[in-house]
Amino acid sequence: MEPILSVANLRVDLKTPRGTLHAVRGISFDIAPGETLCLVGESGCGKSMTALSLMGLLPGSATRTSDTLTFEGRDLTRSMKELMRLRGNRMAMIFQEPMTALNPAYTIGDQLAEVHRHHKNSTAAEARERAIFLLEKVGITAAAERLSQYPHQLSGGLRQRVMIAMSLMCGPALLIADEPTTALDVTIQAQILRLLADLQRDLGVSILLITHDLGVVARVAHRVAVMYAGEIVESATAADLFRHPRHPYTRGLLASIPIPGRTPPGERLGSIPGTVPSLIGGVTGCAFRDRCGYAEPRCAEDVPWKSVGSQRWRCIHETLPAVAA
Amino acid sequence: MLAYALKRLGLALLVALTVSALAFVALRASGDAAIAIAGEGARAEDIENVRKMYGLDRPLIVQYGDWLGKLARGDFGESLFFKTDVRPLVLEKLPTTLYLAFFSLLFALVISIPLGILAAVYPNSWVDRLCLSLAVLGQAMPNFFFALILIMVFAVTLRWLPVSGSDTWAHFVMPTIALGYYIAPAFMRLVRAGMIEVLASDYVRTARAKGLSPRSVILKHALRNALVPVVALAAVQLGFLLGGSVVIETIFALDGAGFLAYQSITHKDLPVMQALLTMLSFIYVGLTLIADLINAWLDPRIRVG
Amino acid sequence: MTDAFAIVDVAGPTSGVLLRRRIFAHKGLMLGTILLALIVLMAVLAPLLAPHDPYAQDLTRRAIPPIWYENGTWTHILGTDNLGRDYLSRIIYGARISLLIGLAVMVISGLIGTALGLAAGYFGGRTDMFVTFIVTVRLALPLILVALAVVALIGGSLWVVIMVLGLLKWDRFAVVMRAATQQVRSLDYVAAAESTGASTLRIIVGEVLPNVLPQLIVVASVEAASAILLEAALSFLGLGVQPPLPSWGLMIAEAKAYMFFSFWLIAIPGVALGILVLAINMVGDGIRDVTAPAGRS
Amino acid sequence: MSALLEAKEVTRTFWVGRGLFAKKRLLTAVNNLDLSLDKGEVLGLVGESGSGKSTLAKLLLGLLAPNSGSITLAGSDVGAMGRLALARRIQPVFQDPYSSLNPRKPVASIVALPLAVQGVGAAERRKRAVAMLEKVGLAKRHADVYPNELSGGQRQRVAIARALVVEPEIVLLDEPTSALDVSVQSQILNLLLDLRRDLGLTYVFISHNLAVVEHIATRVAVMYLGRIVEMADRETLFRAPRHPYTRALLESVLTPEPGLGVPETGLGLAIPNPLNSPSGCVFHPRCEEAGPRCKAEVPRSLRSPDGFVACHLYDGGVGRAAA
Amino acid sequence: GKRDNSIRFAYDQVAESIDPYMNNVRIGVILGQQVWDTLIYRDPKTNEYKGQLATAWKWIDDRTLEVDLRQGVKFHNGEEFDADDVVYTLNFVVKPDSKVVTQQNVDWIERAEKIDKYKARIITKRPFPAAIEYLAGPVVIHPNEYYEKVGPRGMNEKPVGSGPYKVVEHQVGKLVRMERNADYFKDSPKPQPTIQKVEIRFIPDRQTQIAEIMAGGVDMIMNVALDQATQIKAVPQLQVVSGETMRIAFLNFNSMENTPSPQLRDIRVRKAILHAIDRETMVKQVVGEGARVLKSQCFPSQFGCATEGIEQYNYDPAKAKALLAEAGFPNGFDLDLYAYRERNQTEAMIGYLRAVGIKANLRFMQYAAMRETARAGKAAFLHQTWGSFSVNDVSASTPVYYKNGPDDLNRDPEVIAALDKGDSSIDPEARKAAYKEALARIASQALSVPLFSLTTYYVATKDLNFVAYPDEMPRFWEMTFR
Ligand code: HEM
Ligand SMILES: Nc1ncnc2c1ncn2[C@@H]1O[C@H](COP(=O)(O)OP(=O)(O)OP(=O)(O)O)[C@@H](O)[C@H]1O
Ligand SMILES: Nc1ncnc2c1ncn2[C@@H]1O[C@H](COP(=O)(O)OP(=O)(O)OP(=O)(O)O)[C@@H](O)[C@H]1O
Ligand SMILES: [Mg+2]
Ligand SMILES: [Mg+2]
Repeated sequence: MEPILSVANLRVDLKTPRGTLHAVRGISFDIAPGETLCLVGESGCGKSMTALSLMGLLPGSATRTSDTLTFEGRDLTRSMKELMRLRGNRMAMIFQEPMTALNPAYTIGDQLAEVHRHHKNSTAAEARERAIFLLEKVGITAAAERLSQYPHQLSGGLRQRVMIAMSLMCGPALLIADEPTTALDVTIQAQILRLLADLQRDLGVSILLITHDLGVVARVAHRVAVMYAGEIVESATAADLFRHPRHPYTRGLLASIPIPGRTPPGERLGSIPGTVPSLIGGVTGCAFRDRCGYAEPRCAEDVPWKSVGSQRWRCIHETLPAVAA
Repeated sequence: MLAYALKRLGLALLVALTVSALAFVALRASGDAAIAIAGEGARAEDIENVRKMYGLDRPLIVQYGDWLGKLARGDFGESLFFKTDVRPLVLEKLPTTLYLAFFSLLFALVISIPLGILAAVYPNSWVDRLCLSLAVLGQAMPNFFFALILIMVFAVTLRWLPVSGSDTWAHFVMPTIALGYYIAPAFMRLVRAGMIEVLASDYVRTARAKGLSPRSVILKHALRNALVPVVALAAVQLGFLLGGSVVIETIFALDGAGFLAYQSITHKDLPVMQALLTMLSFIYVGLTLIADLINAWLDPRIRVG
Repeated sequence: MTDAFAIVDVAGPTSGVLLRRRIFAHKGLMLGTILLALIVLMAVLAPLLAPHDPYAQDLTRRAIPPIWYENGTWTHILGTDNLGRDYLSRIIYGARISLLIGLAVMVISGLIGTALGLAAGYFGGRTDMFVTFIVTVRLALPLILVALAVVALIGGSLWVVIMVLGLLKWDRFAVVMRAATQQVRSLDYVAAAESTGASTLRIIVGEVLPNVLPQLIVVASVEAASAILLEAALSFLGLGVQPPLPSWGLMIAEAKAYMFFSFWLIAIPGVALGILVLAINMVGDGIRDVTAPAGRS
Repeated sequence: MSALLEAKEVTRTFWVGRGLFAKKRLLTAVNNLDLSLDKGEVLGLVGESGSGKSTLAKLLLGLLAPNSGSITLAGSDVGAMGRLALARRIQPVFQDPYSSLNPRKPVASIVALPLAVQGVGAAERRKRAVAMLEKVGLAKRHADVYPNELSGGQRQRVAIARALVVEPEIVLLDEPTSALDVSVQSQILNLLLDLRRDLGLTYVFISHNLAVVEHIATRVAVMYLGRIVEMADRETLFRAPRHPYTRALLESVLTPEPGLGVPETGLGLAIPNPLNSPSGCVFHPRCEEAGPRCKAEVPRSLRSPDGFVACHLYDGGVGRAAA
Repeated sequence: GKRDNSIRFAYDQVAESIDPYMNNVRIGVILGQQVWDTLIYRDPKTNEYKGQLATAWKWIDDRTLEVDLRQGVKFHNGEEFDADDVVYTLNFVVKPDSKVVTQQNVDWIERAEKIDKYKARIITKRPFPAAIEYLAGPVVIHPNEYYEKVGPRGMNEKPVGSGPYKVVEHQVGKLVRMERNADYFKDSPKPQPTIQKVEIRFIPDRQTQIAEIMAGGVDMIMNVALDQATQIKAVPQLQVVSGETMRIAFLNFNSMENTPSPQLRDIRVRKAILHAIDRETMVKQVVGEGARVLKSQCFPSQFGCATEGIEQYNYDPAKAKALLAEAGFPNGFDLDLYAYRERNQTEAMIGYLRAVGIKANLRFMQYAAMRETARAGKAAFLHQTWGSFSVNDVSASTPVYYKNGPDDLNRDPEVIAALDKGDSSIDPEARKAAYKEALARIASQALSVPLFSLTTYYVATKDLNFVAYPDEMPRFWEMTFR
């Protein structure tokens, strides 16, 4: 099947007082229709920048380059006008902070209807009808009354549902969700994630889900791309990744979270020593090598992609030697 | 809502009461009103008479109580200098000052909001630089200096505008500019800072993600939120303008409350001073109330809890 | 984890270096600082720099125009005033007065306002209500009017003007410090300091004050500039500093009588005052910019 | 055995004003809450955001005074104890390492602050602070840098060093790792475990991450809207949760096991609002098993050997068939 | 302007009331003379007394003045002028309850009596030769019926007099509009007015006034300072007219025991001050054309004002310094100098004093405040001016400050005795001698620094015809456009 979104060699550079920050350093991935791709990685590794660059919402200090950036066959880099017609319409985005992502000055009805009226040239009544339909769809009761409420009158979970409804107003083909549940309580997180999964099944949208929570990834992703320091270091189906993490970083991550039932309580957890490298200035070779127990001088050179089936990772080792960190 | 209104009214009263008490004590303490009342050429016994007649020999607190009592009946006393009732005097002059303050504010807003928005939308661009330069330069020039230069250019040299007076709108043009230009920079900065902050906010990003036009993002989603602190400042500034128009009113011979205040100060006309201070404080509190209401309309978080 | 694996300069420049870099890159701040430094220098070195006694009058040499006019003379580079005093010398000495006023008013009002603001922001509750109330009362009192009234009643002089302005102009300090303190108060390091058992004073001085300092400096600069302008306004109405003191504001006030015919008399102190206020504002803005966490984005 | 730290029937309320026109309303952040902590324990405190965990922490630290009830440390009342004495025995570590360190002070003087307050001399202070920094895994050179030059994990180490420098008995950790990345989180958790072993510390560990709590805690208390609804030993609680909320919470935990999908928690949408606490059992609007009694009656705390549960299910049933 | 035969006049003070008895500012005097008439008129050119509302007057005894009144005069509201108006007005203003502001102008009157419809008598409290002078100045006559009805307050709001101009609009604190009184009685010594309308606007800032006249917004202003006047002469469409006035300027000391500046008790210090100030240069440079250096403490034309045989102090800073050093102040000293007008002159004097080491701090205030301070003994050094109410007799000037009155800050018994003799004598020569004695004593004891007479500058549009009089009174009724 044609991928709905195709990204090749995407780079995002940011100008900062300290120098140019290479937030995203040449990543490539595709998303197929109806697929959920999870982008996982630690804070600051460039996940949000990737998402924003797809939407054309990068901050002014950022520049984006890519070999390919196509959505539904259209080149996203060609014209800003076209992009503005697509976003909110064919591709929509949900943000991390439901508390601040809605405009406090307008009712949620206004904000829901606005996007529909803008893209679909609909009447107020049509937009309202669609808003009610979607609010009910995301599990909000008494939807018609909610329309006249203001964001601050809703709890975080409800606001995130409103955000989801808003993203669906025009029936998008791709939903980009940047850490949509991080700010929410575990019980609410489960509800929201389930809602997203259900919606995807019903509506067939593709989802690019960004998270740092491996638990979330395991439960909702079809495919996973692990990012480290602006690069994708490993990508695989969720099942493959958790069963056979190939990249030392992926392994380190998985070892450092306590898994109930598997990690003995009170025992030391696995950990990755050191800290994430600065993304300012050029990096050659493997960015993880200064924290990696398997590092060799070769790591400073160009590191090739390895693959087994659909699983791909970028490391000099085919399989990891038995030396532990 | 009612509770709120009552609370604000109570606050306004309390503030006005405190202001008037402060003014009363300070003014009485700093000069002998009896001598001022007795006037030119009064002898010691005349002054003593006056003191008895006006009750100035009583304790200060009794005098203040007396004054308040009269105030409650809308009686501000009699002007020592003009020998007329204070209330009509003040009420007659106040509108001129209110117009002046209002138009100055309007002028300041009309130039500062668009410039502030432009500066925020194109940070570090030439517009931004221009705005910042204007802001800094504007605040550096004393407004009386500016006023004199306006007179020199527009009234004396070009003869486009009348120098002084308060009869037609043309008389208000230069005072409005002289007073308004001085407060505009503060608004410009605030609009700029507010817009920059709001433009970086999540909900503006949401609005952009919805594919809305930049115009609608800026004017609908951003501006409304950025205006909240501007409105609050406007109230404070309007209060400031009411008091601060003394200099401008003097220069342009605008016959308003500011000048009346100046006269009453130099003539030790205590009742007028007091009435003006009390009224201005009341107006100030009223303005902050209005600002609160406007902000409540702008920002529903304030309006509906 | 040996150095061979080091990727790039991970740490980057330290924050101190960055701050210095930001300071030097900030044109406004640099220009403002230089201007201000020059004026301060001029004030400090006035006796050395001034070509004449600023008070020495010569009624036969009145209102000589500055050197760039046709009949200017090198003995009086900026000409003389209406009493035949050397204008350049008066401008140089005037810097002292204006700076003194700015500084003294700033210190007095800064102490009052900061104390109130810190107390309100830190203690909250009733203290906050009380401070908010007196700030409202203060704001409800029209500053210029009250200053005029007081000066008129007790007589104008340099110290009266300074005291009156100092005792009236603390409102902005209080408001800004209150907000800044509230914000810092809610941060965990204050709670952490509290849980060490530190005294309130220690917390305010050691934890809160250093963190509200940038805002304090900005307000202080704005207030100093505005005090200088206010003095000028009071002097303009004849109720400020008294002659023969060469305050720039007073010089403008006295020169205004000559503005239509001897424009330089008003222009020179006007421009001097403008430059001083400009410099102070530029320094204040610059400090705001370079200390703002993200800088200007 | 008498508890080291004990809270009895503690209630703390706040007046909150919402909006200009609304009246101030009373918010009960901690409601008639009982808690005890034994020496050497790690008490995990879990609950959703707004359930009063941090407020409870501040009460225990003496930063807030309870409206009613008592908090005692080794038998003496915390409120009467005096700040300095209390500070020597119980110290906090907060969630956000970015806001918990004074950005205007070098690390050594941040860590030395508790000592300075206790009146320790400058040289001694620095020596002990540097030693403590080394103990939490920071290099000597870190002593003189400012917090903004440190990473999140390093900062949290500084915060921990500050808490431990006066050698307290109890360390109160309010979500110490939730702002950190998982790879850093594991470093901090390991450090905490090591320190506890080496120094014989007692922890109160607040978190909303159940996996972490299960890993570190010896006993767990579950909070909901200002109350502790269940408290039990770790094994008991995770093996056999009794309160419906605890069960829902456990079900919501997403372990990294692919293929399981997202569980259905059975919790409704009635998000708890502390300003508008439901009557009876505060959890009843979201509870699948609630009955009429839950709406009417506040459940008692039923003691069990290692804790208690507050639910009508275990105290005579919820009334007639669930609504 | 010329086009509509009107004059727009700007002034920098407001009258607290237009009723001439209820204000003490010059603009009030100016208005008073346009709107009202007095019993007697003094020709400003010849100083000769003429009948205005009175046709004749004579002293019946040394306390009773009988006046014959003019017939057929009408007030602006149509009320007829007769003895009732005179009697009512004078009896009203002498009552303490009336709270007349210009006390000193009327407190010599005991009462007035009506003899018949056109004859009245004025009884003074004591023999008062200057009565005619006052009746020719500030003592205007109100219409009794109207005044009784509306009182001073109504008179202020809607003034009614019998003068050449009638007030058609009065906006308090802002402006007064007047129109020519077409029915002004033909026999008045004031000529029939020709200017149709006069608008008096209140513009507080002198600079704004100058801007207005340059921009053509007003037709006439006065009290322009020398420097500006000199410069305005270059403006083609304007004319500058100046004239000496009777107003004298002087520095006054408090040399009494409780003086706040004890240095001034030392005669050498006072003499030093006299020597320190270059009055000649000041007159030339900052006072103005027509002004003169005073040789004694009075206006030279005043009866009894001796200038010969009075000790003179020339400008001699070296001597001043020497005197100061002799007095024990080789490094000078600080003192406060109080002033209320002609600020540039005060400043020039501060400059001179500074040059000999005396640091004078300017305390600039409103006149009333300054006088209060002086009377309370809190001011020791004052820059005063005195206009003698245009009364051409030393009794109206020197005694005010030196005859043990409230304003006397020296209380020198010899001066007091001599002045008293001068004031109460009837013989002109005896008076002259007594005044000279007083003035000589004031000079030899250095009790004052007589400075100079003052000049008033008027600026007006070029095509206005007018004359500047020593009494600082613009007479609109005799002005015309060329
Ligand atoms: C028609 C004759 C006059 C009347 C009715 C009169 C009345 C007054 C009045 C109303 C004032 C108040 C203040 C002022 O305008 O200066 C006054 C005060 C004074 N007048 Fe006159 N005046 C007359 C002429 C003069 C003249 C010709 C002089 C001096 C040349 C003079 C010298 C003064 C002085 C020194 C004061 C003290 C108050 C002040 O200057 O503010 N007066 N007299
Ligand atoms: N506006 C900006 N200016 C400068 N640098 C930025 C900006 N926004 C992000 N960065 C930097 O770009 C890098 C990538 O940021 P990004 O937000 O994509 O990370 P992320 O993976 O989404 O992290 P998180 O999980 O914390 O959201 C980071 O190092 C961040 O510090
Ligand atoms: N100072 C305060 N003033 C008013 N309300 C407060 C205050 N402190 C806490 N609250 C309220 O008390 C309730 C409990 O807050 P608390 O911070 O203890 O919750 P929490 O369980 O720590 O939540 P989180 O997981 O989000 O940290 C919340 O509703 C909060 O809004
Ligand atoms: Mg992100
Ligand atoms: Mg918390």
